[in-house]
Amino acid sequence: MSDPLVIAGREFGSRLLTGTGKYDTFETMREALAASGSEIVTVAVRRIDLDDRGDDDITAFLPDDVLLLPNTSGCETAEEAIRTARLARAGGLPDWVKLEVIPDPRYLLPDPVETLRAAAALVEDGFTVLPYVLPDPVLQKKLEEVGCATVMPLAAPIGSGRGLKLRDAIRIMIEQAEVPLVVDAGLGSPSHAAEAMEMGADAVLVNTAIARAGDPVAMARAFRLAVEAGRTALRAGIMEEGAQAVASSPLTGAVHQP
Amino acid sequence: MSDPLVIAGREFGSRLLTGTGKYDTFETMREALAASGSEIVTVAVRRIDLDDRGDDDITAFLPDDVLLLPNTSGCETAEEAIRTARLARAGGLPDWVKLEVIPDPRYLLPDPVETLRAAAALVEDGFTVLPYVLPDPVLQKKLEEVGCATVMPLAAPIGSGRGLKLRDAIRIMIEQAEVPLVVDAGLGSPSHAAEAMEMGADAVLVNTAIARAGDPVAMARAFRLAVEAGRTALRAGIMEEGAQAVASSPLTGAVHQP
Amino acid sequence: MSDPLVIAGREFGSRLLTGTGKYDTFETMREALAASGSEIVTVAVRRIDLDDRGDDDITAFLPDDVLLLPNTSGCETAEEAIRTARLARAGGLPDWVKLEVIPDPRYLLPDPVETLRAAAALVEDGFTVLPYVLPDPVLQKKLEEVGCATVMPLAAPIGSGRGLKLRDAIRIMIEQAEVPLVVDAGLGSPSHAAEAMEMGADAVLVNTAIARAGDPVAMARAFRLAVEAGRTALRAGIMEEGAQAVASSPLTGAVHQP
Amino acid sequence: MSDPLVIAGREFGSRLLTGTGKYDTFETMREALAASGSEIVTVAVRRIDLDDRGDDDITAFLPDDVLLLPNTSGCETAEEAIRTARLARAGGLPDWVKLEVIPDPRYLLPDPVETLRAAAALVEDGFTVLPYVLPDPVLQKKLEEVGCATVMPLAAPIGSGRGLKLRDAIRIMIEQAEVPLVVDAGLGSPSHAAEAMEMGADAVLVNTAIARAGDPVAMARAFRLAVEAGRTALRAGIMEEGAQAVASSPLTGAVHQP
Amino acid sequence: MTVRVNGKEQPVEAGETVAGLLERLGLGARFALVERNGEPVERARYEEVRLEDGDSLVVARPVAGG
Amino acid sequence: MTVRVNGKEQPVEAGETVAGLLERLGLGARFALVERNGEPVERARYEEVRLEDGDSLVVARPVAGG
Amino acid sequence: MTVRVNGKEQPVEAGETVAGLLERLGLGARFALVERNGEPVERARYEEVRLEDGDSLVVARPVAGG
Amino acid sequence: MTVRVNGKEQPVEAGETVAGLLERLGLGARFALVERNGEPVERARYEEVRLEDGDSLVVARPVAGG
Repeated sequence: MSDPLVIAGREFGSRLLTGTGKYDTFETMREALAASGSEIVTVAVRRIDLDDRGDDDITAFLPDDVLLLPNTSGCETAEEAIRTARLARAGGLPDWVKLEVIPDPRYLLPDPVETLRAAAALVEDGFTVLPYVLPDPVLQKKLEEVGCATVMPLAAPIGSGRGLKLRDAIRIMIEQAEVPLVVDAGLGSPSHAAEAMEMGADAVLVNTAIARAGDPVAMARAFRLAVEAGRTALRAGIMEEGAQAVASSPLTGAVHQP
Repeated sequence: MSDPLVIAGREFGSRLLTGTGKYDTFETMREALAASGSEIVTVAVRRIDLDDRGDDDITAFLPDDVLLLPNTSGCETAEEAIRTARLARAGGLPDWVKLEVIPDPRYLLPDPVETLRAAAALVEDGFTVLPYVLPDPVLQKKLEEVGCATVMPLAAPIGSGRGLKLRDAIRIMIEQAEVPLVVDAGLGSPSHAAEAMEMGADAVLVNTAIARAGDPVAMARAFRLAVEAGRTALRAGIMEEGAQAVASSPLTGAVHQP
Repeated sequence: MSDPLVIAGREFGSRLLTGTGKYDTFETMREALAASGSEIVTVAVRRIDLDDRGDDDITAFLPDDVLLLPNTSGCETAEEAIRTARLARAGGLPDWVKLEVIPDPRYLLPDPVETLRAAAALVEDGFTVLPYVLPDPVLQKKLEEVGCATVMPLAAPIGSGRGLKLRDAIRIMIEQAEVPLVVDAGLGSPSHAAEAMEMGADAVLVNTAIARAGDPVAMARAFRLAVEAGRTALRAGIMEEGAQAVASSPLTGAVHQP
Repeated sequence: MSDPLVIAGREFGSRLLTGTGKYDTFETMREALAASGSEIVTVAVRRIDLDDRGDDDITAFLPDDVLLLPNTSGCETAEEAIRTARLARAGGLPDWVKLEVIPDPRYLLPDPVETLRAAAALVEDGFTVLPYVLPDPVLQKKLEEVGCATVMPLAAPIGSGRGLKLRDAIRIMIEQAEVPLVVDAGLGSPSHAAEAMEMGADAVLVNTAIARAGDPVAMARAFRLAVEAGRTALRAGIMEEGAQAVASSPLTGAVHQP
Repeated sequence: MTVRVNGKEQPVEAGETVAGLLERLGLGARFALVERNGEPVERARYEEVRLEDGDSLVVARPVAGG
Repeated sequence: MTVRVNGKEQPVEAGETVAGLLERLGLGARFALVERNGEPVERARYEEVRLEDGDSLVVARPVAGG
Repeated sequence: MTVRVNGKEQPVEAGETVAGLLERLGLGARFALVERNGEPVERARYEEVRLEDGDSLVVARPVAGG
Repeated sequence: MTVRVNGKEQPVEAGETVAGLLERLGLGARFALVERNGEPVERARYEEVRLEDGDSLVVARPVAGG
């Protein structure tokens, strides 16, 4: 049966969003994105260094049928994020934005106040806004109220691969979510992604765990399978955890019984 | 690339073993087994009640191409388990046995001493023995020494669905395993199965989590995907967990930078 | 050796702060507070119901030598919290305030934006402000910048007794704290409090786990011991966790060795 | 109120057992043992190297009023352990023995079969036997049946300091224990010890975490406090963990309410 | 003349002080916190501050809380 | 003559085989496992093995289990 | 006349368009994003917008990121 | 005559006791545990037990351990 992810009225068949960072080559990235089945792919926006044009144009390696999602990485204030989003849109990127406002270079955690401020302004300006936040159910409600299209809490510090360390706060966000909840950052392996989906996350966003795997293409496929496994399990109805042991074979009629 | 599970020289394409207990109907069981892709399926052995022949013959609902694995559930001593295994073999079931010796009806945990004794005798008698044990790396070595074909530690009490609660002991068993390590009992959801496979388990055995799901057929499929996801990830090389945050976007060249 | 907790220049011998809520009787509360050794004790502020004066005056049961810390529980906006704090101070309570701004009655989680706004205003107005927050290292920095005397992240939802569920975020807050970090809410047992202190929290605040214990007075003593144990361990230098086993007895010279 | 630990009919005021291994000096060990309040102290038994008498006689540094508990470390079979225990007793050490049978030098995990065999023989020979085991509730019952005075499951691999990693199996052992349950090995910090006591362990045995601390004497005191905290909490009645948040302040009568 | 205390009408005599009102309300012995027309009243001024017709008062106190 | 099957007396005719007994018990179509006087009977020999008076039989089968 | 591009002086001919500049900079083929004097320039207008002396431009592009 | 102590040959005088040997080995003051020909020797009998030619002894002691 069909079970699309719906963000801002647009349907997506895949619940695995992927980033394009940290791949060894664009060729590997292209193959991994294909293997992931991802339909939403993030990119960053940076100045061109005129003295060093650097590597090829990433857009040449991105499938045409995916939604490019520019992020505002590198921005430390609402103003910088708004400026970056508007530049990306004017230049021909979609009017969707993965909103990141990260003041601290050490822990790379998002700023709740600036993120909320930027989100309100960008929604006002016609953007479809997907904000990246620390798991905070109260902030989630505020972001929903200003019109964000999703809320994207981190599972653990970005790039750490530690999994759902802040599970208790994310569980509350899932319970009360009114727009899709996307777990973003910190997922290190497919089992982490499957757990997030089983908990009821609407989607997950993965970058480092795929890009830095020994074999990124195989790992992309593994995450694709895990996300589908977790979503399927949620819909199939997962058994209740019990404290007690319960036999799976009959308790009577053993061969030796008189 | 091919990556078969090899037990006692026999190759299996699927790393998901399933039990047949606790399904509402044999029809549902048949569909779920098919959806699971499982090639090894456990059954129990019980006396026929002559006054109440009970339900249909389960074998009529089991695919011909799977290996039926009789278990010794209900046995509390080595002798009872040996007797049950020999009866099953003589009557036409395979000479493979899932060895369970469980003295305690409350916690349903296996007896390490009786299990070892029965394993040695059954191997001697020509059986391919797959013993069910509490995670115990020293017992594992003894079972390998007497010639067991796998060792099958439980993740958590059977039927509890609590997942890899005894992870630290299982990790050691995986490190030192010389025959396939199958995580059996206690896995409650696909993410649990994926984690076991990512840790390096050779296979998992699942029953209650599938049979008692809201939709057992869909859940069987979810476990199949999760086992493949976990195995694929292990072979692809999972990123190291880190304590620190690491950016997935470039650290320089932000739009606002002078 | 002396190791006082210093908040806003004032020294406290005890690192266990306690709440006064949920005790069956004020007599039990008085005994428990004494057993806890606590030197900072929270109270709420509420209107007097003129038709039902209710129970006795709590202040009659509070030791003279503790610092009464009025909280702003019941406030859903910065304005309500500021109003409550100013009323308490004018009426003779200390100019210290445990700042709580909690809009949502279901999860009882604090509002980061309103809390920051109220904190800035109250510091401006001469209060010593101890804000209660979800663990958020970026918000912590903002609260420190506006002059808060401590930051008090919750370990888990208030009253849940679940312990350090948001450990990873609290660990970062401890690493970067410039004012005392007090773990507040969610600690269910002394081992939770000891763990928080071992991680480097400067203090913990406990209410429900003591007040709702079978024997609140004994539990207060248990928390007192645990906080001292955890703090002492931190200063004594806790061993590194290892993945490997390391013998505690000599590896050679066994009796049976030739 | 008095709450002694009773092993084999003998009462002990302290529930913290300590080992003597891995201290930098015997002087530090002596002070740490005193600070721990421990009344049961383990020693190993080794051949004297006639060419190198080695350090001083440890017994000169051990308080007279503690029970010396010789262990059988270094023994890989039941026979070796029995021989070591009998030599220790004949030479004037107590007829109590911490039974360790550890075949594998890498993981240092005990052998369930040999340990059971040695335990039965030593009880028969008049010893008070305290066996060291992997957490295994079925083995526990067998050890109780042959007359062991305690059962001592490890929390995690010895020397790892990882804490109660095998919590689920230990919880079952505590539920069904008929002789004192002592958590031995793997506890890395006082909060680990407090948690074990809160779970209902009768005592804990600690060595590495104290001996290898930056300040072993202070750490010994910290463990003493933590064990008392955990035991006191257990007896005081620990609150139930809840999934929901529950306010600790009144829900009505806020100042701002009309 | 009358004032409102915690939302309820209360008759008061001309020139009555905050302290006097608390006394009459039986709150003299209590640790009472007083807000008058939205502004907190300093405890030190309970004896001085005289109520006026139509004043709106909040009378609160510390209670058990976490 | 009689034998015991799963603890219950069963009359059988002289020279009846295991297969015959299963047939009479309505188990012919079933996947039956048979133990005779404590020893398992090979399926291949169900037709040959003749019961004797006083034999004690266990008749079992595979059932759902984990 | 001159403009600043990403902080560096660049000589441009009078009346040169954004598209022309990108071409001269060898960025014609690139997916370039352009901001002029703090305001983003719509891609559709790269051909129309004529640079003026002293303009300050930012030229950016999408890059790999998470 | 000679005995083996912890695997090493040791000359002893005829009739020497366990206690005497420990003394000569400089272990008199130590908390020594003694096994003779595979059997433990009771501390109370160190003074009585006389060594014989070819005896095999193990001399051990308590050491630091967990």
